[in-house]
Amino acid sequence: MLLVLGRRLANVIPTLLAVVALVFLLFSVLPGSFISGMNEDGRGAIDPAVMERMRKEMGLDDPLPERFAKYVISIAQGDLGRSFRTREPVTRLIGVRVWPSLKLVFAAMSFAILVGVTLGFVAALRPGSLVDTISMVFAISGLSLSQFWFGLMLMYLFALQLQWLPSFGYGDGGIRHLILPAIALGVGPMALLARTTRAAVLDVLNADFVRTARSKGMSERRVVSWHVLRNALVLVVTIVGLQFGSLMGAAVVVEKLFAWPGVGSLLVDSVFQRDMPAVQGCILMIVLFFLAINTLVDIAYVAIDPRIRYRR
Amino acid sequence: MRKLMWLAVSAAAMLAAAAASAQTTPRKGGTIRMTAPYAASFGSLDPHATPRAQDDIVNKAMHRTLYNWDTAQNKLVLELAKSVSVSGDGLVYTYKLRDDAYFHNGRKMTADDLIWSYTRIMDGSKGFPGARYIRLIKGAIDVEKGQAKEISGLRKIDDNTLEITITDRVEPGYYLFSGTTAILPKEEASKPDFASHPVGLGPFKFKEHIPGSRVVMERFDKFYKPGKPYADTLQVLIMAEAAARDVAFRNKEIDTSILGPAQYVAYRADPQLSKGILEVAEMFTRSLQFNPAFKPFADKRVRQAVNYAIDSDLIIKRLVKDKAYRAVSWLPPSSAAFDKTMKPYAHDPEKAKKLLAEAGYPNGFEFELTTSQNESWGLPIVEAIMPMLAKVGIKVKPKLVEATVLTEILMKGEHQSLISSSLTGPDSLATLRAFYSKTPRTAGNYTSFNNPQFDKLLDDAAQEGNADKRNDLLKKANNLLYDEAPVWFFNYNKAVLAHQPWIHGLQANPTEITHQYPEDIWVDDKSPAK
Amino acid sequence: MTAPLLRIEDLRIALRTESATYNAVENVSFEIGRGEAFGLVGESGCGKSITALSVMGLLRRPLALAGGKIVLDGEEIQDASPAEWRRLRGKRVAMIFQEPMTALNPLSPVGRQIAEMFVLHQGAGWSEAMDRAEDALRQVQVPSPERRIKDFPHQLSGGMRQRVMIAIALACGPELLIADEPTTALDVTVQAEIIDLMRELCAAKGTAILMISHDLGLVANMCRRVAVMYAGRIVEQQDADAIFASPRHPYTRGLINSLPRLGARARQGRQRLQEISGVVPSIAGYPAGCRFNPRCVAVTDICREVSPEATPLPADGLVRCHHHG
Amino acid sequence: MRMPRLRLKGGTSLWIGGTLVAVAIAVAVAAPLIARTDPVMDANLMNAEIPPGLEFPFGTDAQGRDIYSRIVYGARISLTVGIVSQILNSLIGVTLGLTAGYWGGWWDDVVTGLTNLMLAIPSLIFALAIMAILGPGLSSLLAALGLTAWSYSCRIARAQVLSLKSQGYIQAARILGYGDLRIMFTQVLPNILGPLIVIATLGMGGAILSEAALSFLGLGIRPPFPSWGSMLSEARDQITTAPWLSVFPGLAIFFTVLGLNLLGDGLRDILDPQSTTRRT
Repeated sequence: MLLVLGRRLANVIPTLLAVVALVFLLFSVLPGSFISGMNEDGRGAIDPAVMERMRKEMGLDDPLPERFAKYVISIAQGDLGRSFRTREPVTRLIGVRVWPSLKLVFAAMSFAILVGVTLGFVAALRPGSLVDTISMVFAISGLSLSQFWFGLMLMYLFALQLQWLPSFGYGDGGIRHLILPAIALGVGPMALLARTTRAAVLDVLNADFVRTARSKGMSERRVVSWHVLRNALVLVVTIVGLQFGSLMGAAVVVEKLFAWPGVGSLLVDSVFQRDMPAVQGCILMIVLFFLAINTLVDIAYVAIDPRIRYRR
Repeated sequence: MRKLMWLAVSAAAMLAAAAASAQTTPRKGGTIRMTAPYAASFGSLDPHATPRAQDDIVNKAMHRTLYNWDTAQNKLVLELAKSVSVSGDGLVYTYKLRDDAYFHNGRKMTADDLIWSYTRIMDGSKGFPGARYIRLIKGAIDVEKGQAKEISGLRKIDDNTLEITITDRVEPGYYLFSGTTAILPKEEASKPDFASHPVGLGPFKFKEHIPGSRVVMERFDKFYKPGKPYADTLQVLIMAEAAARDVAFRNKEIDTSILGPAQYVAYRADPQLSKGILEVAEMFTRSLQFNPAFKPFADKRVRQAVNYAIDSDLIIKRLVKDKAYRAVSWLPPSSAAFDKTMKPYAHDPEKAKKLLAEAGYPNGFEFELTTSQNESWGLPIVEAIMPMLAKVGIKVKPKLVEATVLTEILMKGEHQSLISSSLTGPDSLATLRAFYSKTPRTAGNYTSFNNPQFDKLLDDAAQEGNADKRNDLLKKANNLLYDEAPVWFFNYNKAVLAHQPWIHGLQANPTEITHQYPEDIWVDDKSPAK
Repeated sequence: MTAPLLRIEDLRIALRTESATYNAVENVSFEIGRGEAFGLVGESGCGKSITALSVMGLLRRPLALAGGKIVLDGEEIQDASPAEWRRLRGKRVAMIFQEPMTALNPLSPVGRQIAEMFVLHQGAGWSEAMDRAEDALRQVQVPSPERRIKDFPHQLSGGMRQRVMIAIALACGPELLIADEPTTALDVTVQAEIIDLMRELCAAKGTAILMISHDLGLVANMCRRVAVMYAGRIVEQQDADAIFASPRHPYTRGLINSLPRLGARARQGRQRLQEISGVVPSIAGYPAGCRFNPRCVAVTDICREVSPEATPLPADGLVRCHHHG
Repeated sequence: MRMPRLRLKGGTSLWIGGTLVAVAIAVAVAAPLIARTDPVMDANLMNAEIPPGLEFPFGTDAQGRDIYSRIVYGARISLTVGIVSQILNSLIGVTLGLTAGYWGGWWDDVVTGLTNLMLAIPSLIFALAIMAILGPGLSSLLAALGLTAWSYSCRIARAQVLSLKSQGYIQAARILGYGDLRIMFTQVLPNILGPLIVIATLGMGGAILSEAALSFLGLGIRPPFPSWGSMLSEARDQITTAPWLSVFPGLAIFFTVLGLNLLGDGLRDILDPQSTTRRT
């Protein structure tokens, strides 16, 4: 297990470095700047002299390599710089967003796993049946939906028409506010998981060892619980991991729509206001989350699949 | 006869007001739930650090400035001072400060706090946006440049008396009512985490900020206006997505909501929702700014032709859904320098064609129009004018950019034309400086306007001490702009705030409708919020 | 002769697709006595495996039993309910598959996979079952079984895995063991060991064997009687000795000729082994008449038109050929 | 056991998906013939927001333009976005994957690192950054969606090369005197064409949805040419007052993406039968 972690870390660090470099370069060529953006609604009309000084203060006029070197050095010390906009340390700015983000991502993933895996299983156990067809139509429709559109529909149905749930916001951090955004975010992974699970279970059901299990005189239920479940899980875990890892980044749209105070909405806001330190911090956070989840998935593999320990 | 009518009207108004007040006396307690619609987060709760309208929604509740905009009288009033006297040359102002204003930490406000706050804003190493206002005070620039520690134009006479010396003969209220010039307590504001625990003079004190979600504030009991604020709690909820805000408002989760054109129509048509609509002509002028560096636009006739060719009224009526007032010239009607006798450009494609032909473009020309996605002054408007201009032979190539980039483009001047929204009040003189030839492009003269006659009018106005005479000069300047047509005068914004029936005391603030003085707002017991 | 342990009578297995139904296996009949080893031989794709699966009740869509009888110990089981099948499988009829790697669950220790048998059929608790699994491993001559029961299939060699399969199959002392190409995937040296092991254990327990293989030599070596299948039908059935001595069907002759024989090379010089030309036809493309006719060296007109009936041979044998003489 | 090819589920999805996609393509190709008006210039504010009826089958939008015609022309843009971005992704992915697997060494490390990088940064955020840099517009959109989702085809191409390498094919081809490029294109490429087509088909649906998401975030296509995503995004505020503004582009997106997904599934059954679980 330590070996897995070690190998993972060896992979993570160059990836992180590359992300830092890439994001830094990408956003350094972005047109517009935080300062000119302050005037976007025509209210600010900042004095040119002040703008000049702010540029200097924010180091926007330094040569690119110098800025990059400074940035990397400060990151290495755990300092992500200060937000242009709030003048707060970016670590704190992001810090308060992480928990809501994690909540949303975990809730969405729980929904996706619960519904998706169940649907996939039910469908695979009766391939070709009505249940199968309905589940898969459901799943493929889920993959064909525009996220913000679906979110709006949820809002209209469950908040406005049925009045079951609040339509937006974080509330007191309770579960009621979490449900709709989690579903909107989770529907894509749910659909994917339903399809993957179905395929995985079908795959396993056709495997030789399942035939062996049947030839032992096992009931179908036992065949599934003793032999199919775990094997299918190995395949499902891969997709869960990939989906899970990228969910924090994918939450951008949902967070914006539902005014959810996560990293994604901070990122979009920061991009549009050209708050570069915050943008870089958010992307770093999202990438870190992706890598962390993938490491966890790798560890989970070791726990589930004995072959991994000896392979590679 | 006229007077009589006026009497009748005012009597009716008074009756209505009386009826309204008789119906309800302000209830103490309850929760006000306002929305912040302009971004997905607040920039900073340190009012000095941010010029954004979004942040001022909260800052108006927690902080106070020397002056305020009185919506009822539609003019500047003293807020933190009880009286002011002005020297004969109009440059020295002596303020008698309030002796009943307390910060949320319990300390009483004194003249030192104003001096400290203004000095902080001028700290050159911080680049606070409010510096452009404080720079009016004599000696402020020296502090900004690091040549002095104190602003020489600020003098404390006693704890409750402050003398301010300014550099130009202008009304300092226009400068010192801006939210970025709020008065802060030194002992709190110099803490590094002030922005997370803001302390001010306002009617509500900070309780909680969930970044990206909301700010919650509580009633400040030692607020200087007796009996105010009414509500126990003030929540400002971030809701940038109009469609989501619509649902939340209909679902009674928020008490106020800003409306776009589409929703304005829907709310007006709804028998229930239509009762809770607050409208105001905001001091924003939406216009298409011509860049004379692009050859056709150097010709006044071409610029006029565009104004004639576009059926602005139709766009306002059908596309903007009457959520705007037709622009006549640059200054909005609420401005004292607005000439009420002026008529806007008529929709006259024939005349436009004629002007184009005279200018040497009988077959029209093509130009690039830079625009943002804004629903009221961006892409949809551009899409609407495209076919109209096509009818007189002008081909429009739209170029979509983010709102953030607009200003930068304007400053660089590499565009051919650009559609945007500009704050055009309340200080008419400052507003018209956007067309003053000595104003650099980077400071707001985005049309590179250069007209000696106009410059002269503005110079005279700046020297004129008498308000009425000054307004006359500004009126002339504004009318001159109309004829020169440096822009396509599109509209003045009509800001629309939808509110729930249980919320009362909202103000129709023409500088920004979301900026409410929350001490005047109260909710009755029908509010679903606790 | 006492009643046979297993009697297959006119077995027909259908392959149903959306557009048509084909008979993958038809007119198959044979009997296996108690403790007897019976061989079923043919190239891959001739239907021998699905015949075996039908005896286990393990045919899966699109394959299904379409006719005939399967009689186990005097009892017709072809229409048994799923629950009845479950009581038969593993307990009375067990099966070993070709590929021991994939036939074992990769994520489950082999001990547990054996122990399942005791839990399923003998109501044992897991710890008792694990002890007995260890014994079972010892019986199939796996060294240090106490350690091996915790191993996962991928940690075992191919031969070991097949021993595990045998241990599973014989765990509950079945009356019939179906071995579907049990040694095909193994090294030649291991093959003999496995065959010997099977033979020994079955002899000790009195278990009958249905041995399925493409290798006529192997089958003849192990079984008293042998049936040769081609394209879904039994084309010849004889005693093992007789089939080698006097194969009656051209296909059988072809199979025999394609076998390498000890010393044959010395006698025949560098002559190549004979092969049967062509391939087994697909189910949808069974030719009219004798199904072997396109590949037959002795084909005549009648072969292309009339399907040959079974001609009885001595000792319960039969041949299905127009020219069996 | 050799069996006749079975016609099971895959057939139905292929058929339905194919039909939906074919309709979308036909509409795009024939847009000038079947559109009733010009999608941009035929605006008449007097006709703004007319509900669907005889005169305007899908109603008109806020500008008074015929929504039907805009959807018809929008098919061109949405499909272009889908197709071109996926061609770009496939080209990049295949080139990198083939060369990385073929040459190995440091180049392989670089490509593998890049692939990991692309996987780690969510593609929507990557696309957002590119859109912000290049500014809204069709070509930016193609770049944003075409440069950010190639890791999948890259992996497949690389894996295929490695597997052929281990089987000695490439060695053999080299001995026969084939050049590197020739080997890549004649030996390797045909083997991965199937999975690639499947991925590209499914990716097209993803690209159309991403376009809608980017429009929602304010970084979509250059106006005023209609894309379904921008139409949907613009109409979202009027969902209660003028639902037809969003219903029709919404349906167009849904059915086209559904069609692409179904088609991809069906193609997978034919072209890529081994991988039942492989899915972007």
